[in-house]
Amino acid sequence: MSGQAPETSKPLPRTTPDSTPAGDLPLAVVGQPGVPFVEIETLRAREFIPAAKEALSSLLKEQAQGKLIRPVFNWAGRNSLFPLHWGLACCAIEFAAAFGARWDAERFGVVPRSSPRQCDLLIVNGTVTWKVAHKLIALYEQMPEPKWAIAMGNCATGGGPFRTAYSVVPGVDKLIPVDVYIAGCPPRPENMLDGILRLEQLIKERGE
Amino acid sequence: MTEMWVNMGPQHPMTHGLWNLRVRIEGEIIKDVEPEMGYLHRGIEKISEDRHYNEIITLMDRTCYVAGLSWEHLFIVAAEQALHVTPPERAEYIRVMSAELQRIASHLMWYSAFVQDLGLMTPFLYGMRDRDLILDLFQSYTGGRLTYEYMRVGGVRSDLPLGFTQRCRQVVDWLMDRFVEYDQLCLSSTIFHERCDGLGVLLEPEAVAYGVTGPMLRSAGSRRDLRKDRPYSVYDQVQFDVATATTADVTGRYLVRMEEMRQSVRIVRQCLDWLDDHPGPVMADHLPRWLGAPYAPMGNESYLLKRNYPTGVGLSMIEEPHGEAGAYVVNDGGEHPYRVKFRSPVLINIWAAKRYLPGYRVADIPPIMGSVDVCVGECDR
Amino acid sequence: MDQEQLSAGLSARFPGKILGVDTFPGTNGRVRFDATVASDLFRSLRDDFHFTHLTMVGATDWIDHREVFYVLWSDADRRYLILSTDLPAESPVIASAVPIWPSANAHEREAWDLVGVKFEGHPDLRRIFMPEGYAYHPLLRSFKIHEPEDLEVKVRSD
Amino acid sequence: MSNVSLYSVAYTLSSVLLGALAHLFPAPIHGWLISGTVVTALAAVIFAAILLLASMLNTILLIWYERKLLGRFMDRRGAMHVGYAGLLQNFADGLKLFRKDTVRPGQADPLGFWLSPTAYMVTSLVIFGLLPISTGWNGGSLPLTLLLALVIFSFAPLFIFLGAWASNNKYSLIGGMRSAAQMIAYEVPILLAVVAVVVLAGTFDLNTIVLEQRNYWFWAPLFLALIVFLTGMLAEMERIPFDLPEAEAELVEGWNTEYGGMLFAFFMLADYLRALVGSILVVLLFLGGWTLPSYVPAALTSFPLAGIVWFMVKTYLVFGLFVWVRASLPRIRTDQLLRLGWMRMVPLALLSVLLAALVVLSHCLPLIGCVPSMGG
Amino acid sequence: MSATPEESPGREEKPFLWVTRPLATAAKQFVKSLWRPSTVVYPFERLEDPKFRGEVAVASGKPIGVGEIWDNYRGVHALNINTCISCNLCAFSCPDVCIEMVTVPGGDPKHPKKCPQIDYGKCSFCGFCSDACPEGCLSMTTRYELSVHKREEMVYSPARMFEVYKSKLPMNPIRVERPANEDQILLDPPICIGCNACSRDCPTQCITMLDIAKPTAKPGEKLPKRIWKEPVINDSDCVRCGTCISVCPKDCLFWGTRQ
Repeated sequence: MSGQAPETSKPLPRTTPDSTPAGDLPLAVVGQPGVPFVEIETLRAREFIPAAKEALSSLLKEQAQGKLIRPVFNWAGRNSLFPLHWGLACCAIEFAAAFGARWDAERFGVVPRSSPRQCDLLIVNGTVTWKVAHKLIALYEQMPEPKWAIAMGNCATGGGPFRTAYSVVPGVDKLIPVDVYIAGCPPRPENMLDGILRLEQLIKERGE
Repeated sequence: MTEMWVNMGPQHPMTHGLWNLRVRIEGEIIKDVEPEMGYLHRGIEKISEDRHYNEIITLMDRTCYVAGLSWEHLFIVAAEQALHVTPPERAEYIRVMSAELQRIASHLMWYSAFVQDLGLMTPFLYGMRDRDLILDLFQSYTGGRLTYEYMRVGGVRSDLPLGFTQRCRQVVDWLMDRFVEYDQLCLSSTIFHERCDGLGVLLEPEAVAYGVTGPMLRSAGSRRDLRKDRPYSVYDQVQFDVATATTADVTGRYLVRMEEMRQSVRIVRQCLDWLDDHPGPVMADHLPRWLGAPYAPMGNESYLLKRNYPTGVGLSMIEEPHGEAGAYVVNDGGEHPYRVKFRSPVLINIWAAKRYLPGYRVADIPPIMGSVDVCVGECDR
Repeated sequence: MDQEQLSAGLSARFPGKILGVDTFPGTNGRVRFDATVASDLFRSLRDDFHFTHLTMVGATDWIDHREVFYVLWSDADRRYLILSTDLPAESPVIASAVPIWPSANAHEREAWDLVGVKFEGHPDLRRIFMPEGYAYHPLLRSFKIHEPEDLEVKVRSD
Repeated sequence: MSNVSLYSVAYTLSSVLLGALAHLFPAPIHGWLISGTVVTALAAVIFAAILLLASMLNTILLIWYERKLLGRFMDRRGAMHVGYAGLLQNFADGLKLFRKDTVRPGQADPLGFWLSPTAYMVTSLVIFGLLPISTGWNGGSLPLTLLLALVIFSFAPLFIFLGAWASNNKYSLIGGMRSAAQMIAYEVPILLAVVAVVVLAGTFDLNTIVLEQRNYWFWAPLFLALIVFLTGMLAEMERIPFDLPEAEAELVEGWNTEYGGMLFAFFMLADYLRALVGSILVVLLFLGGWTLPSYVPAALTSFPLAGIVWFMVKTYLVFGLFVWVRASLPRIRTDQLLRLGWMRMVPLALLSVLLAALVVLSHCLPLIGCVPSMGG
Repeated sequence: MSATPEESPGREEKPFLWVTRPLATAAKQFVKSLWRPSTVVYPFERLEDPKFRGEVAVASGKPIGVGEIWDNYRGVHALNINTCISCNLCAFSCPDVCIEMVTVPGGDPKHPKKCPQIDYGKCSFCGFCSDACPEGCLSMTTRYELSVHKREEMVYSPARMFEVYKSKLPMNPIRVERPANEDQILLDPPICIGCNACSRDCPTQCITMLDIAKPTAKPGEKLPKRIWKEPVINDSDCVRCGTCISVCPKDCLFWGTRQ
């Protein structure tokens, strides 16, 4: 089901210090004050990124090898970025405002879709807590290749004002690969549009 | 048809934020719901214990990101009570005006989200467009669009800029016309009534028992409004009516919020008139050195020991756009508050979903939850 | 009903269990009571004194003891009332207010989650904000917040 | 009115192509290549290709049109930076979706998952081939074209349900079930409204129905039927206010939640193709097809391909009506749609059938007994 | 018991197809926005452009102005390195601890000149630093575009903020209100050993060490070991940065009000 983290059935290796509460507590328990209680290993980010790269490169080899075709697909890809319709926190309000009448992000072909299957851009617009980190990664994995991620606002970039809190992921780049960071707390809608334009520039430069 | 549990959230267009509504459905009928919160728990109460009073204000804007100034007001009232500080009257008027403008902005945000839940696409953009005008006003005197950092213990950051009152009057006049348009798009449409009448009914005794407050309670006929019942700041100086409805359903909540926006415009106009006539200071005469965050929050150990500042406990309950918000600030005489506890109206209003959701259809969840006006930031804190 | 009447009425009903009624600006006072009579006191406040709304339940960790406070609202008086009681830090247990005011449900779960106060008789005392199985009560003073630079986060290999 | 028909264009192209090709080959093959059978076969292929191209281009143009129009209703601009005024935006979207990975969820049923978008797309295309756009500009002109088109039109919920069930997602399943359930709400009123038209025209052949409107367009006597047909078409196309199967607010993306990449593009294109077909049907049945009223100056109707031009203008205007409705009305619930269909639209449609009969009778009153000769 | 959907008080039968009013309202807006919707075509037009600075025009069909309010926006900081006095106030007042004082060329070896370096990945744009700056050298401009490819590019060094300053963007003109009677730095004379640390480190050089009379020792009493000087603070020059308090080895300086 969309929006649901996959069930982690098998126990995964723990990498926590000795002060872990003993016994067979559930997976989420490991950790002590200051140490995240969700292990990144369980999130499969490690295996995921090389696999994704491989898939992407093979895709490009097969489909868009010609010098004529690749720029066309590149043009198409960068001009039609569908972000995931997902509001996390404060930045989501500015994210919504950017789709409002005054800024109208649809001018650039940016149309939010609710299902991750139809998206190619994950805009992390707000504070990511350890409780939602699983779901974030699951959503990112559910998006088909090629895909990009934008960390919008300071909470997504590095935890923001809440980075000292016990429940907040200090930067979403610990969980997923991020292409563009947007500073601001929250960023103005113009700033967000600027980030999207910068991502388009980046895609153009990379020639993906 | 067998029963099944459906997870609506944390990524779901209905939730407008990070929370999860587990729904047990049989066919299209809701049998049971289980709200799950905490996906946006950012430990604001814990961080506050490590910050100066004025620095907590930056957190308040982010606690409720659609009603930042209301939450600043909430905290400031409690902190001033705990710290025994009295602000000048002009600052109080500015605060009330800001809070009422913020109420309009928050209700416009609610309107946008709510009509989107109904499938109405156009008013969403109208609501966001008109809300931007209020945010422009905020930007003109606070410097921020969404996070204002405007109120301070003992006053406000700066006085209003020249010509502000004139501009503000223009904007609220224009908004009054827009409210008519909103009603035309919603109330005049039969489909709106078909979708909203008689949905999510929560009658008054139950609403009281479940702790539901704000427009949800007033839509059930209760006249409970803290601005009238227990006036804080200068709410006893301004005239306004409490908006109520009798239907206790989604339409009733819509009507209450629309009327509240009109009443807020009324309050804003009174405040603007007062502010025009009464120039004066907007910051208290004297504050303890360590209270002002911009003013070098410094001191060494022996200074802290030497200082003998009175302790106190502050409790403030204010009528926030979503309901009754509360702050409980314990001042143990230190530079940081010893404990800050907030009451979020949204948490309780969502909690009561166990009462008002079962029996309706899956298609009714978005309008009902939309009429609750969810702001997860303040719910999870 | 003003503060004196309330104080007198409560003291008459619960002799020796009301430890004091402090004045608190803007409210009917702050009643300090003995936690052993919590359930009866709540019932009496709701039925005899018409405090129909329970607005807030919270807890404070004072290291040597934990304080639980309740904020009540009376529609008749249009005033708040603060209840406060001290629990020992070793076993912070108090009777739940859910049977009297259903709205206490979420508040008490929050107090259990963040401060670790147990409410006996609560129908569903689980964590509300932190994930189930989290080992700490973060709002205790002994739980120190950290700088994120200290975090041992396994960054992806890329 | 020009005499060029779609088939004659295809046939000419085919014979020219084959004639040029035949010169490269020796006599026996040369003779076979320019024989009637081969030319006809290639003409059919070219014919289909032209239809496909035209329908796809029109669909993409329709999406652009809707985006721009919706933008204006919402006080904003819509797509404008990709190509002139955003005209290339939908091509970019399509190419991007073509390049994207097509993911099938692990527990989805492969056959249903792949089949349903394809079948959805193909059925929509088939109807497009059946509809006349101007005199001679249609694929097949059968005596019962209208019925056939409506039958194929109503296949879609089955494929939606198939795809929704196959993708093994609760939201999809609910969306698919809603799609199947709401079908019974709108099919009956639509058919009754069509019956009113048929009574007036006396035929099921779309060409003839258009020609029967030479004196007056059918919307004038059959205004009620037009309303019923428009409402039913909105439900048939699953557009707001009847887009319950993909109700975004409660079911994430409805039945296409699990579809991404090219399959999603198929669904999207077929959706708009169906919208185009629906608008065309409205124009054909009620708005006089490619004809213009007789008081219109002849200069407006005499230029080449004038029929097609006016036809497209009418179609886009009708679609603009759908967009207008989408911009201003909220979504309704399944049970309300059923109530609307059976309690309001069916009586209205029956009334309009009665009206149509009365109109026919009023024509025939002077000469009783000539009713059978009214039909074309 | 909560009422069931059927018996709710607000339910009444209404004609179903009555949808003309919303259709008319949408059409009205359509006609209004045909000529000019209220969209700002962002990369080509900006809200801070002069043409949007006129009246507050709010309807579509007119330019969407935000009035003369733009300059108050809190964006990227501009730093005038030349007037910075290294008082640390900005770093102290930052609630998010995103300001680090880094050494810049221009100071003498004993007192290196330190200017703020801001990490915009942490900054919450609250404006506390520019409010606190006593010299007005750190202020916030209206620049808001801050998207980068790499996290490290978000750290703005003093030199980079000086470039922002030199680009002459509109500065934040808000006058921040301070309490009329601010606390001053007071001295607890018996503890002072006259070590000169405060005077040495004072960024505004407003502390002078003045001789004081040396008391005569009574028989049997040992005089405390101190240099017989005492700091005297010139209140009009003092920026109340508290550097002296933090360097004082004996904690004899403190905040207070002079009676």
